[in-house]
Order: sequence, then structure tokens, then C-alpha cells
Amino acid sequence: MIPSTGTETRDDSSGLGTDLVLRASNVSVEYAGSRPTRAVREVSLELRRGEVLGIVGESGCGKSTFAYALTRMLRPPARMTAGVVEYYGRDGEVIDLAALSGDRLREFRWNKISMVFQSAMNALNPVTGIGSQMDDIFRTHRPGMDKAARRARAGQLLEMVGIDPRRLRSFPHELSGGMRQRVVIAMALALEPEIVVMDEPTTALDVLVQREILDEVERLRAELGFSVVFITHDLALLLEISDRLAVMYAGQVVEYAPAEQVATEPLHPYTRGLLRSFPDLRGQRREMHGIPGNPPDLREALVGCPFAPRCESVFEPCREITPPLRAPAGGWPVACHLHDPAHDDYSSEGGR
Amino acid sequence: MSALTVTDLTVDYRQRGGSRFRAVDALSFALEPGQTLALVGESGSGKSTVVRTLSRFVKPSAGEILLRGVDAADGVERGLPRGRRAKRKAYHKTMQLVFQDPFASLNPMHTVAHHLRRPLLLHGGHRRGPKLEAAVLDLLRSVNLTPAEDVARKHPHELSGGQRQRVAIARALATDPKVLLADEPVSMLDVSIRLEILNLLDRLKQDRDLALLYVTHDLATARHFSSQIMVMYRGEVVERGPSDQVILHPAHPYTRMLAAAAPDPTVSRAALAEARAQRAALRDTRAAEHRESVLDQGCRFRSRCPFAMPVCATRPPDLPAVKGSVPGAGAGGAGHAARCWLLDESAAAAPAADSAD
Amino acid sequence: MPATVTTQLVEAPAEAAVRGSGVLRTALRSRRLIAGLCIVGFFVLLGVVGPLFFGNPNLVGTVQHAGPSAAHWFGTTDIGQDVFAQTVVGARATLEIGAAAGLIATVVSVVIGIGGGYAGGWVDEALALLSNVALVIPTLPLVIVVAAFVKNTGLLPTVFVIALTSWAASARVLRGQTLSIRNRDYVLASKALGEPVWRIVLVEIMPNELPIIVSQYLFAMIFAILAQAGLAFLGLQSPDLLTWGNTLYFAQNAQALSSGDWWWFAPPGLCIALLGAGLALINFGLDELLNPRLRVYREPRARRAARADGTETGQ
Amino acid sequence: ACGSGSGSGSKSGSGSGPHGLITVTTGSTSPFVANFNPFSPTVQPGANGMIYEPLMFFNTARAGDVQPWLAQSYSWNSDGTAITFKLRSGVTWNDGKPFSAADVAYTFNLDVQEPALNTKGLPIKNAVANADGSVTVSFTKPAYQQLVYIAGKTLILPQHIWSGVSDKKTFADAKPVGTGAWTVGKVNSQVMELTANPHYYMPDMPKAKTIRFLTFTGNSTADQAIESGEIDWGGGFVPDIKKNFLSKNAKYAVEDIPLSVTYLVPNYKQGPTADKAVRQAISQALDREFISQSVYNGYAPPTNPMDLLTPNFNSILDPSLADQKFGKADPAGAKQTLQSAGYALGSNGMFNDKSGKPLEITVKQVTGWSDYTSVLQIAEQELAAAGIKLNVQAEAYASFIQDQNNGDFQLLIDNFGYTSDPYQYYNQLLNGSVAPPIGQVDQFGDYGRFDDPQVDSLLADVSATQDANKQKQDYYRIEHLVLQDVPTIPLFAAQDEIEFNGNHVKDYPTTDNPYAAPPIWLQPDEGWVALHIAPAS
Amino acid sequence: MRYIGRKLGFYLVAAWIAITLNFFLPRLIPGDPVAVIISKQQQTGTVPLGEADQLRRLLGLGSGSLAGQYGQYLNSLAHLRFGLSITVFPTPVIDLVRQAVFWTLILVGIATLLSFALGIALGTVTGWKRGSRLDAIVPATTLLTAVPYFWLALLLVYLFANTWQIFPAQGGFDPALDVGWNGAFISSAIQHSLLPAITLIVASVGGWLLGMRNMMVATLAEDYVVAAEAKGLTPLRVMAKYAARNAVLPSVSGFAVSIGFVVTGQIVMEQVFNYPGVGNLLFAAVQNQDYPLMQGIFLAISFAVLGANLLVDLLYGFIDPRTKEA
Ligand SMILES: Nc1ncnc2c1ncn2[C@@H]1O[C@H](COP(=O)(O)OP(=O)(O)OP(=O)(O)O)[C@@H](O)[C@H]1O
Ligand SMILES: Nc1ncnc2c1ncn2[C@@H]1O[C@H](COP(=O)(O)OP(=O)(O)OP(=O)(O)O)[C@@H](O)[C@H]1O
Ligand SMILES: [Mg+2]
Ligand SMILES: [Mg+2]
Repeated sequence: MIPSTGTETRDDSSGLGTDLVLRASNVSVEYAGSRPTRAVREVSLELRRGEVLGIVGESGCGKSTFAYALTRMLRPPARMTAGVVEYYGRDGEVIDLAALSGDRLREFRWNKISMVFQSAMNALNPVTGIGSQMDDIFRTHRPGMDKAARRARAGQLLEMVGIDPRRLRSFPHELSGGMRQRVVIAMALALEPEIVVMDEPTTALDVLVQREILDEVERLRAELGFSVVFITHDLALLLEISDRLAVMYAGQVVEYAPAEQVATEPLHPYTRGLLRSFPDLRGQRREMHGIPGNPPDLREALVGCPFAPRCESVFEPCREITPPLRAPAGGWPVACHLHDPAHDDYSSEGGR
Repeated sequence: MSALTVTDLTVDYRQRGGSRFRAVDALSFALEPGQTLALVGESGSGKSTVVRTLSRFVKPSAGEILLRGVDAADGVERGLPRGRRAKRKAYHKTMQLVFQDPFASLNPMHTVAHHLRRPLLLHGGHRRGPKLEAAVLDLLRSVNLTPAEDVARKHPHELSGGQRQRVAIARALATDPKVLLADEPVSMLDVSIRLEILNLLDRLKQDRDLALLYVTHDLATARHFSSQIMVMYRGEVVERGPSDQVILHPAHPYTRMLAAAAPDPTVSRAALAEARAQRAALRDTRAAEHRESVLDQGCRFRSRCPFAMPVCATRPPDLPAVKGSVPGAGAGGAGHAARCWLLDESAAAAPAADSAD
Repeated sequence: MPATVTTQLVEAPAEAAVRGSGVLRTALRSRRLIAGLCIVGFFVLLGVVGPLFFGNPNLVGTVQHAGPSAAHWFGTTDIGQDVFAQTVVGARATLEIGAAAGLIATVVSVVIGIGGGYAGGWVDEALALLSNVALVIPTLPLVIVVAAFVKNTGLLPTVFVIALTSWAASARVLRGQTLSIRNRDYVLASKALGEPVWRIVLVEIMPNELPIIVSQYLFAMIFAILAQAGLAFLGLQSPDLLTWGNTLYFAQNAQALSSGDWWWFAPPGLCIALLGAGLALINFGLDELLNPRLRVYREPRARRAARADGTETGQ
Repeated sequence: ACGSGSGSGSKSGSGSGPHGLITVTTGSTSPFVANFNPFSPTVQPGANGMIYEPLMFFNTARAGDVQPWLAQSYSWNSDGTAITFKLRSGVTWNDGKPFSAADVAYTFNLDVQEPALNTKGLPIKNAVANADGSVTVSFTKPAYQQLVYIAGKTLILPQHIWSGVSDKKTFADAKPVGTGAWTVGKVNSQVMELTANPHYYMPDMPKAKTIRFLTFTGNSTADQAIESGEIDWGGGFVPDIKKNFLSKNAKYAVEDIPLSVTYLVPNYKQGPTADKAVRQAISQALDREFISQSVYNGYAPPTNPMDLLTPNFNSILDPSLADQKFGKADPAGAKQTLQSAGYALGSNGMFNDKSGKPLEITVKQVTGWSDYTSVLQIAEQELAAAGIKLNVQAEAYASFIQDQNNGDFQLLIDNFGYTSDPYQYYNQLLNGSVAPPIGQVDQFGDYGRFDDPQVDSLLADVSATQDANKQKQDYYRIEHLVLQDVPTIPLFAAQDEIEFNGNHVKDYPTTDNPYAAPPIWLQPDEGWVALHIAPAS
Repeated sequence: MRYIGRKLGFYLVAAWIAITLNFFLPRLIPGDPVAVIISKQQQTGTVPLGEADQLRRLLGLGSGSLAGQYGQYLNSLAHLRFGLSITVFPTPVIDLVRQAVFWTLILVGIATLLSFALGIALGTVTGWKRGSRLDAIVPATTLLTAVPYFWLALLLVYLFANTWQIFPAQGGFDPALDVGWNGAFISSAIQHSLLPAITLIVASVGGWLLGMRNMMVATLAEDYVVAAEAKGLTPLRVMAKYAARNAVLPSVSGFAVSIGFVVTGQIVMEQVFNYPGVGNLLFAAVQNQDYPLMQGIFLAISFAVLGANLLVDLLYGFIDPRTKEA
């Protein structure tokens, strides 16, 4: 059932397979239209308990779409055309998310997986107080709680993210961007879910606020032990906070590795390009270039490696054969012909 | 002669209820041709207000703006009514700006060519015709938008963010300005496109001898693409100096915080964890939210400052007064200055551990 | 008419006013747009060429109160006029009133709404006040005053009076839009280029509000036609004006419906309704075209069936 | 389908006939309010003739038919400067107080004391109650011709109530104390009910116990009620009346006694109609019979070229003119009239005036008077056949009246009449010595500013005498002059059809027995009819 | 508070302009009430010479210049005196208006509210279930909205009142009954109001529905709605509290605007149904050049509209907390 890339990934997961909490296999998502956008293409990833899984990639490469697929939040025109997303409970139960519907789906949501949306600022209803919005969560999922208990819990949550509980009565527009972001994070943690998907939770904030929020997330994760899927295009940031890292390009995962290793020896030329795109705050001043060219149009059918047109080490097979996500010996999965033993002769000169 | 000299620029916003809010307080600086000055600071510190005031969208309440030696106010307000628009035009021919959001700065109803034709017609002395079209294409090529013919025909929604920002830059260049104000020109862009745009600006600056004001809150790019950095906090400049000096040897506690907060992939995990623990400890010592503290006579940063001390309740000395070495921050370069009591030898020598309140 | 008020308050995102080669294709796929265009096109044709075929549609005859027949397709009136002729010829004046009054109302609302919104300051305050007051003035006496000034309740005064009383709500909507657009970066950029004000308003701001303006125009047209019919019904329209509203008025006065002359009563009302529906359909179609959010995505049937409990969020 | 059973009577559960409820409508569009102040210029249904009463009844439907009401008789002094009324005895006000000559004198003296109340502009000097119970009213000048207003339209008020009213103009007379056959029942915006006065002085009157007035927003709504049988006595234009009303129930009846004449009023002083030939040609070109049949179901018969309201004024009709009638449309004759007057037919078949411009005449009408619209649409075609171009212009009522009063028109369509007095009729229609010049306001009647010294002096003659024979001779001469001058273009007797629901009422005035004018909106005839009309059992 | 103060100031100016217009508008209509009265009297008999001048005195018309009259008018307004009607002469305008407003409020007010509520509810549901079969309601209701109102009314009267006799054809209540708060009268009033109310609702619900539906669709794409769904909230709560609550905002201000149309726009309706409301009274007043009555009604309408707008403006601060700031 599970396609080869998925299997390989799991084999590679150094004995932590039993600790799985979420597994996406071969997920593809399409936006309907006269020319459908294939925004996510056969992506397979797994998330372990307590882990921070970073997803990085250029704007528009399908990160958010994939996050929505993970949480079953896709709505028309988006449609999951293939793949399975499975949740592995603590008690060993396995739930296929696609099979959930109605009340069971609602129950599952937020209890098991919660999400911090990209542009979390807009994830709050502007016309109701934040207290009432937090209240809604408890009312729906914890019908046994009485009013006082709900209030107390909401206050507690706010305090946890460093906001005065008296702010419960405030409206979203009365809070600063950073505060709103923290409210949204507090909400995501309200039910102590096992998985929190964070879609660029700090992109719009300035560095100080961003740092505060990251610290907060880190602290809470240590306390509560949930797993995080952290999405951003800021690779520098991700290297700092994530345990493992998936690099996406044009709807596909092109590299999937432990964070520290990516920082030191990235395999995929795209990852390398990304890493080079960050000016170093304290390092030597040097001539720097981003990755030249533009990402491909996801409405087109892609032949060969999607990164080939922009790749500095492009060689023959890249233009015809789509490289599969496959781990070279002793390495981690990467979708690049350079690291395919079949093309060894080229990889030595193309790599660094 | 400086391309732009700003002296004691002060901007007040009128707020609901009639009170005034001082967004920029007695700001002075100069832009030199062929140089980039970076203006950094957290959100809401007044960076955009500076740009808006220089672009004449906002009226300053005090201060002088000299554009190539000519008083901006003189050029317009005191001029004859008949020449008003002409003077305004002259001002804008010399000074152009690039906005933060490339998705908002181009009119969705018009083609790229339209956006570039207008400034050429208004300022370039062009007439409609093939020459104009050629000039448009030249502009597109100068910002690496090729094939120019194709791009010119497109509507903004057909372009990527980076491409749009290039169009916006091309539009600003069309008037052949001497001063370019770039208000967070890359913050909405993808990391790799960011670099492309910044490199482009850098090259144009050199080619055209532009004086560039680069507004950002990204310290790393500020350091790499500018010669000078000015750090703003709550409407006033708290530190300025050559960019390497300011970033590598920040003098003001605020700048230090900023620098420490920037993600740095080269730092090891252990170091990160330790820094995090430090911050957590620090944070616990302050109340949850101090951001809304009142402005009074004292240092504006003191409620967040880890080194706040009693003297901070009085206003720190003005910038030019502090020159030379910066205690505790290593070497100081020429023109590096910060506005903090810590740097004043006459003030209390030991940094206070507790915050002022 | 609440219809005009609320639908215009729906803000069509201006950026969505996407143009290009794909638009025509999308347009042709919108069934509503096509249906609306066909209906309105039919009536416009009727209005243009119809009157050429009939001399004087008010010609009285000796065949009175007659039902539909080969000689009189829609029957005859109480004094033997041919209802079909009146309906066909009436299309012209009806459409003229609708188009002209809608146009004037739209122009006024554009000038006042966009002008005020852009100018800001006291000009804006004054114009906003003006539109609020205009919303308050009772229409009927205004009709009579205007009609009395021009001494005739013919086409022009009707057009003016309807236009005068129907611009205010649209102006309010446009003002709101303009307030939000005038501080967008691209407008500021134009200002920074030293563009003259008129150009900023006409070239940079107005095109972005075009979808709203078009929709307002279409609704203003419906409103004008209905308003004219209402005025006619109250006996406030010149009888020598031949519109569907007037035909309806005469039918009602002769108690056409209760005395069984349904063929006299039905056509004008149905024509108005049909034309109105046609205009409304065009509006929907345009809305969907310009505002992708309103577009309905239909899955191919087979796929839908296959994914009965598919991945879209449970609603 | 709408049978006799369905009506307000059955709904109220009390039954209309036996219990004496008559439902009526005056066609008034204003809401009812409990205010019966008789000085109100806007006639309140009921106040005039049903609650307050005049001294004598002048039958509008039959000139010369004068009946005693509160007064039994009257007599003039020799020069017409004083009139003495002999009053009825045994009359009480509906609050139980006796009615006396003092009340009558008080009423007439009010006009002297408070000139604002003298709305009829009567030249009253004073009024005294005589010792014998009669009342003498004296005038500052001969007042023969004001008799209708003095005896027939002045409502007698109770002194004991009204002397205590400080501002009589604005007094809200909610519980009127009158001598009339009716007292006020309930009043609300839709309904006004008058109840029979049990102590009324005329024996066996009134016949019904309650009269219920309903108000409607217009013809259509009123007609709907009339056609469904809800209204027992109503007056409104019902289109296609034979089919819409008469055919619906065997006992539905329509009474149509001509009370006024519908004219095209030409401008006598300016414009194309100042030329007699044009007026004549228009008159010749019209087919009044066709109009009457098409628009009014034949209920508005063509009238006579003398402008005379017949049969009401048959008593003064010159017998030699008795068979003067309008014929069929005569376009050829009309053309000839114009051609012999110097007008030339243009190439398009239409006449040009003497200066060579097309002969175009604009006729004004009131917007929303749809029967006139139909009439004019037909006229337009009939005139076109005679080479005359007619433009129809509709104006709001108020504008129309203004133009009419100012003489600002070429032609207008209007009706005139509703009087029991032929002198009032001809005087207001034709007296050029009273009509002001064009541009000044004329609120009298001769809107076209017809002006013939001969007619004026004949009218003066009539007013100066009480001798009926002498008056007749004058009237005859006037009729001949009218025939010759064509001061107006009479069309047809105005359609004054009144609908009765015979299932509920009987003894209403008919063409055969016009004891009063049947229209319910015509006061005080309405009050006279209300006394006589009886619920059908 | 400043916000409220500013708003109040704005409405005061608007009210003053409206009052002034109310004064001049009727006077701009050519002709004068006396001429109308005389002409009406001529419809029932000859009128003696000189009556016109007498009437003018009786009615207290035409004293002083227009400016003087305007001063008098403002003065009497300040003392809450609205004058006497000319149509039904010495009746105070206020009595007539009060009577009519009652009926209008009952019928038009309730029907408008119902139509609004129904339109919003249907709009919410069709927007929520966009693309489903329910969406077919939308074009259907627009067709109804484009039908001339009175045409529909007459058709319904013909069918429901004349042919099938389900509802009474006209009037506000059964004339046999006494007006008062008793069961028989109230049920009769309700019976009489059903047909006009249904007509009104049928003809106007489409506008609200469409506006609400489109706003709903736009709102559904907002992040906070998606977020609410992600939270696993019940669909009802997401629909009501997150989507509809925000989508309804423009309709609410539209509703305030439509209050004016409620009164003047229903003249036709009241004509068709012979309903004793404000529209009818206004029509009668206009036709009779009854200045005082017209002014009284205009005043009532103006204040109703301004009041409704003010109310919505002030309420808006609560419905939409963001307005207080901006
Ligand atoms: N509603 C939509 N309709 C059609 N295409 C869409 C839609 N939303 C997104 N896409 C396309 O899907 C692709 C992936 O979008 P997605 O939002 O997942 O990217 P992302 O990686 O999250 O980007 P960013 O970093 O900018 O958030 C893009 O190419 C985008 O153009
Ligand atoms: N039109 C305005 N009226 C009142 N206050 C304003 C206005 N514009 C900005 N401000 C305030 O002035 C201060 C400075 O704003 P400014 O936009 O210049 O900050 P910034 O440094 O550019 O922030 P960012 O990084 O978020 O763009 C802020 O506190 C802001 O709230
Ligand atoms: Mg995204
Ligand atoms: Mg800014």
C-alpha cells in the first residue's frame, strides 16, 4: 500500500517507528481550475512524539497546502487527490483521517491536532472577544466544564503565553500583533493536543517578538510534550528549533533530514541554495546570491527534476528523470540524482 | 553635498480624543550619494513614518528637510501657488520610494508598461511613441526583468512577488531620482528573492550614485547592504554608526537585544538552549507586558532594559554627545554613537540588575 | 429597495478584477451571465427595432376587450388598443428610463462617493452629509416638485427625479471603498510620482471600483424601471409616455385583472420582471467572474460520488 | 360570483337590511377623524346635511325643486335685501335642547362678527329672530342669486354650544350637536359610523339605523368593494361598469343623472383656439357617441351644443333648440370649416395655421385621471383625421389648477356643474365681466376667459329679477349666443354614475324619481337621500 | 464619547437640513392649497366669488414672507406644534400622523423586519451551503425582487382575496369592529395584514438574501472561519458565531438605510391594499397640497430614518467593536 519512498523513510527512522504520531503517505493535493494546480505532489512524512518537524521551502511551494491536508482542512477548490494521513494514538489505535467525518471528525480536531494558521492575526474573529473564542473550544470539546472552570482555564492559558488574563475580555484589534499571535498559540494548546501544526507563526513579526514566541513554544513543548510541525521559509530559524527538517520544492519533499546535519552538510542543491541565501549576522561580509530563477508553475506537468532549471549542478538525467526521494547509504532521504549511486560519476563533481 | 539632510525631524500624529502621538522625535541624519543608510527598529518604532514624511505624505510638525540643499518646505509651501505642483513634481523627481508590499504597490488594473510609462511621461520628458516604449523596456532590463517585451504586457497578478518588487523599483528609478527610500522592500518576499532584490538595489545604487535609505528590521541584511545603520526605538534614534560596528559591537541594550534575537544558524544547539534559559530568567523578572508603558522624561527603553538604573528616569544624553568608546561593548568606530546612560562615564558606573519599576 | 442597498455593500475585491484572455472563456462558461445577456439583449433589440414595426400603438379600435388572437397577439385594451404593440413599443421608453436614470444615478454616486472619499476633510464630510440627507428626503414630493418645474411628467423629468433619489446609497458604498483604496500603496506611489489628482482618481482608483460601479449601475437600472412603474401606478406619469409601467397603470385603472383582461395586465409586469431578472443575472455572472471567491466549484459527478466522505471539511 | 350575501353586513353578524345598516363610501381618500366642524372648507362627509342642516333643500338634480328643511318657507322683501324664514317647530338639538330662531340668527350673525367664517362671502348685514319664531336676514345689497348659499348651504349651529367656543375655525367638533337625523357613532381612520337620531323631527325618518362610511385609497380599491357588494351606496367611476358591476347581481343598480358637463375648455384670448373656426372644427371632428361608449359604457351621453346641463335645466331650454344635438364625427366638415377660415392643409395631411406653421393644439389634463386620458387619446385620433394635431399634456393636479386659473393653456379638459341654479351655472361659465385677464388668478369658472358683453348684460338682467318668465327669455338668448360663439367644446354629460346595492337598500333617487341628486359625495343632497333611503329587508 | 458626540453633531446637522428641506419642498410645488380646495368644491357645486380669500384667512395661510414663515415653522417645531391639516381641516397634523404611523409600524415595520430576518437567515444558509441545491433559491428570489411590487400585490389580491377568498382584499381591519386592544380586533387586523405582509416579504426578501449570501461566501473564506472549523466547533456555531456574525454587518447598516424606503416606498403597497398607513396619508397630503400634513409626515420619516441610522451607528460600536477605533 505504502509507496516506496514512504517505506524507505520509515526504515530509516532509527528505531523510533513505534513512537509515530502522524504519518502522511503519498499525499497529493490539487486546486481545481481550468488548469488545476498540483500544489502538493506525493509527499510522505512522519511525525514522532515530542518532535519538532520543520518544513521549509520557498513561498508557494505547497507548505500551507500540505499543512491543511495534514489537518484535513482542505476546502474547495483544494482537493486531496491521493494519499493517506494516519494518526497513531497512544493506545495503539490508528485512525485514517480521511475516514473521519461528522462528529467524529469534530471531536478529533483540536483534541488531537491543532493548528496555528499562517497569518494567525486573521485567525481570530474580529467581532467577538478572545475570551469567548477560547470559551467556544471548551464548550464544544469539554461539555462537562462549567463556566467558571472554562474561564479559569482560559486565563491560565493566556498566562502561559505571557498575557495578562484580564485580556480575556479584549477584542482582537485591541491586542498587538505579537499578542494576537500568542493568543492563537494559547488556543492551539487549549486541549493539550498531541500535534500542533504551526504555519509560519512568526513571519509577520519583528525579531524580538518572534524570539519571544519561539521561546514560548519551546518551553511549552518541553512542558507539555506535544509534537510540532513547524512551517516557514526562514531556514535559519528552522535549523535552530526543529529536530528534523523537510525541504519542499514545487510541491515535493526534496530533502528530509535531521536539522543539525542539514545545517552542516546539506545534500540537495536547493537546500544549499537556501542556506546561502541568508546573510550571516556576524560572519564575514561576502558576495551573496539567492537562487536564481523562479520556481516552476505548479499548473504545468513537471518533467525531470523540478529544480533542474535553477540548479547549479544540473546534469543530463535531471531534465528527463524525476529523482525519487531516496536515502543514499548512511545518509538521509534526498531527491537528487547527485546522490543517486546510479549517477555517481557526476555527483562527485557536482557536489561540493 | 549630501543628497538629503534631515535635521530635528519631528512628526506627531493626531489621535482620537485630540491628543497627539509623537511618532518621530527630533531625528537628524544625512544620506550620501552612493551610500546606503539602514534604518532598523522594531515594529511601530516610526521607521515608516520617517519615510512617509520624507515622501511628503505626512506633514512634519518640526524639523528641516534639505533635498540636495533645497528646503523641501520652501520648495512647496512657501512657493507661489501657481508653481506648487511643479515644485512638488521637482521634489518627487529627485526622491522616489519603494514600498514594503509588492502586492499592494502596483495597481491591479494596469499593465507593467503603464506603471513605467507614467513616471517617464511625467518626469523623463518623454512623449508617447516608440521611444517611450523603448525606455520602458530599458527600465525593465535594468532590473533584470527579461524578456522585457513579455513582462511589459503583463498585469501585476501575473507576476511573482519578486518580479513585482522589481517593477516597483523600476518605477522608482524611472524618474532618475537621486534619493531612493526603500521601506522594508523585501520583508514580504521569500528568502532567496530577498537577496536578489537587495543585490539589485545595491548595484543600482552604485551605478546611479543613488543615496539609499534602507528601512528594515532585519539586522543581517542591514549589516550586509549598508554602510551605516541607525537604530530607532519609539520614535528616536538610540544608536547609529558604521554597520559592522553597530551589529558586531552594539552599544545600546536595545540593539544588543535585537542582535541577540536574530536567528543564527551557526550557533550550536547548546548555546541556543543556554541563551533561551537566560532570556527566560530575564523575562520572569519583568511583568508580563510593559510595552504599553507611558512616555515620560526618562529613557524610553528602561521598562524593558535589563540594565535599567535610577538615572534612566532622566533623559539620556543626545546622540552626538556620545562618541568614542563604548564601555562593555568593545571597540567603537568613528561616528558610532548610542543614546544610553550606560555609555556616559559620569552616570552610575555599575549596570543595575533590576529594572526601574 | 433593500435589494440595491445590500448587494452593493458586498465588496468585490478590486484586485480580483482580473483581465486577460481567460476571462472571456470563463465568462462564456457562466450560465447566469449568458442567460442574463440573452434576456437583456432581447429586450434591447425589442426596444431598438420594435417601434419601427408599429405606428401609433395607442391607436384605438372598435375591437375592445378582446383576448389574444392572430390579429392581436396580446389582445386589446378597453378602447381597442393593441396590447402587443404597446408592449413592444413600451420597451424602448422603459429601457431608456432605466438606462439613463441608472447612468445618471451612477455618475452622481461616483462623483460624490469617490470624489468625497478621495478628497477627505470637510469636502468629504459635506458630501457624506449630503448623501445621508438624500437618503432621508421622501421621494414622492420630490417627484412632484421636479415634475412641476418642468411642467411635464415626460421622459426627462422622470429620469432625473429617479436618478436624483437613488444615488445616495451607492455613493456611500463607493465612498467606503475609496477610503480604503486611497491609502493603498499604489495610489501613494502615483502621488509620489506627482500625478495630478484627476488622474489618480480616474485612472488609479476608479478602475478598481469598476466591478462595484457596474453592479450598481445594473441595480440602479432595475430600480429605475421599478420606480417608474411605481410612479405610473400612482398616476404621476404622463400618459403619453409609453412604458410598461404606464401600460400597467392603464390596465389597473380599467381593472383589467378582475374583469378578466389578464392579457392586458400580465405582459408589462412580466416583461419588467424578466428584464430585471436578466439584469440581475448579468450582475451575478459578473460577480462570479470578478470575484473568484463567489465562484462555485463543482466536482465532476463521478468523482463526487466516489468520494462521498471525501476530504473537504465536514459541513 | 360575488353574491349579495357577501358584504359588510354579514361579516358584522348583525345583518344589513333588517338592522338598518347601510354601508357607503364617498370616494374620499383622507382618513376619517372625529371632527365635524362645519366651517372646515374640506367637506367632512356627514357634517353637511346629516348632522348639521340648512334651512331649505335645493334639489341639485332638478332645478326649481326646493323643499323645506329646518325652515318651512321663505320670503324676500321687495328689493331682495332681506329674507325672512319661517321655521319648523318641534325641532330639538340632539343634546335635547330646543332649536329656535335665536340659533338661526346666531348662525348668520357669526358671518358678520367673524368675517373669516363667512366663507361664502354673503353680504349679510344682520339677522334677527322675530317674535313669531321666524328669522329675518338682511343684506347690504340685493341677494336673490345667493339664495342657494343662504338657505341651502348655510348650516345652522346651536348657539348654546358655539357661543362658548373661542376659536371657531379650529374647534375640533368631535361630538357635534346638530339638528340632523344622525349622531356620531364610532370614528377611526378607516370607518365612520353615523347612528340615527331617535328624536328626529321628520316623521318616520331616517329609515336606516346606521350609516357606515368607508374610506378608500382610490378608485380601484373602492371599486373592488363596490363590485363585491360590500358597499350599498357608492359613487365611483367603475370601468366597464356593465360587466364589472351590473352583471354581477340582478339587484345591483346604477343611477346616472347628469349633474355636470365635461368640456374641452378652449382659451378664448390667445393661441389657436382664440379662433372660433378652430373651436368649431374641433367640435365637429369629435365623435362623442363613440367616446361615451368606449370609455364610459354609454353612461356619459353626448350633451348639447348650448352647453346646457340637461335634463336638470330643461325648464330654461329654448324649445326651438330642443333638438340641437351633436352628430357623428365629421372630419370633412371640420376641414371645410378650417379651410374656409383660411387654414391650409399641409402635404402631410395636417393643417397649417395662417402663418404657415403646423396647427398644433396642446390639451392639458390632470395626471392620473385615466378616463380623460382615454378620451383624449380618442380625440387625438379623431382630430388627426380632420388634420388637426392634438398634443396631450398631463400635469399634477395642483399644477393643472394653477394653469387653469391663470388661463395658461390652449385647451383643457374639465367638467362643470353640480348646481341647482341655472344662473349660477351660466354666470360662472360665461361671465366675462367677472373673469380676470389672463395671467391673473381666476377661481370662478370662466377659465377660457370667454368674453361677450351681450352675454354679460343678459346675465346681469337675470340676476336683477325674480320674474321667472323674464329670466327665461334671457336664458334663451344666451343659449343662442353660445351656439354661435362656441365658448366651450362640450363633450358629454359628466359621468356621475352612482352604484346602489339593491339587496341592501331601496328608495334611492332614480332618473324617474330624482327627489335629490344621488351622489353620496354631493352635499347636502346626500343628507336628503340619507333621510329617504331605506334598508331593503 | 467623542465618537458619540461627533455622530450626534453630524445627525443634528442632517436633521436641520432635512427639516429645512421639508419646509421648502412642499412650497416649491406650484399651486396652492386654496385653489385645490376650491377646485374640489367645484366638483360638488358652484363656488361663490370671494370664497378663495375667505379660505385663505380661515386656514391662516400666506402670512408674511417665506423667510418669516420658515422662522415661524422652526419656532412651532421647537414647541412641538405641528399645525393643523388642511385636508381634514382643523385636525391637528400630529393626530393624523400618529394614527397612520401606528398602522405603518404594525404592518410595514413588522413585515420589513421579517423580510430582513428571513433574508438574513436564508442568505446565511445558502451562503453556507453554496453550490448545493439550495442555491437555486437565489435566482428565484431575485426574479421576485424584480417584479413590480404592485403588480405582484394585485395578482395576489386577485388570487387570494377575490378568487379564493382566503384573505380579506383590503383595509387594515374589519370595519364592523371597534378599534381597541381586544381579541376580535387584533385577529382581524392580523388577518388583514397577512396578504400585504406576504407580498412585501416576497418582494423584498431577495435583496437581503442575496447581499447576505454573498457576504457569507466572502466571509467563509476568512481565516477565522477556517480556524473555527479546525477547532472542531459545531457547524452551527461556526456558521452563526463566526461566519454570519461578521457577514451580517453590511446588511445591518443597509437595513437602517432602508427604513426610509420602508415608509415612502410602501405608498404603492398601501394604495393597493387600502391600508391606513403613512404612505397613504402622504399621498393624500401631496395631492391636496396639504403643507402642514406633508411637513409633519416628512418630519416623521426623516426622524425615523435619521434615528434608525443613529441607532445603528451607535449600536455598530457593539456589533463591530472595531468601529470605535477607526
Ligand atoms: N485557492 C487557491 N486556488 C488556486 N491555487 C492556489 C490556491 N491557494 C494556493 N494555491 C497555489 O498552490 C500553491 C501552494 O500554495 P501554498 O499556500 O500551499 O504555498 P506555501 O508554501 O504555503 O507558500 P507561502 O510560503 O507563501 O505561504 C501555490 O502555487 C499557489 O499558487
Ligand atoms: N496615521 C497614523 N495615525 C496615528 N498614529 C500612527 C499613524 N501611522 C502610524 N502611527 C503610529 O506611529 C507609530 C510609528 O509607526 P510606523 O508605521 O512609522 O512604524 P514602523 O516602524 O514603520 O513599523 P513597522 O515595522 O510595523 O512597519 C506607531 O506606533 C503607529 O501606531
Ligand atoms: Mg503558506
Ligand atoms: Mg513600516
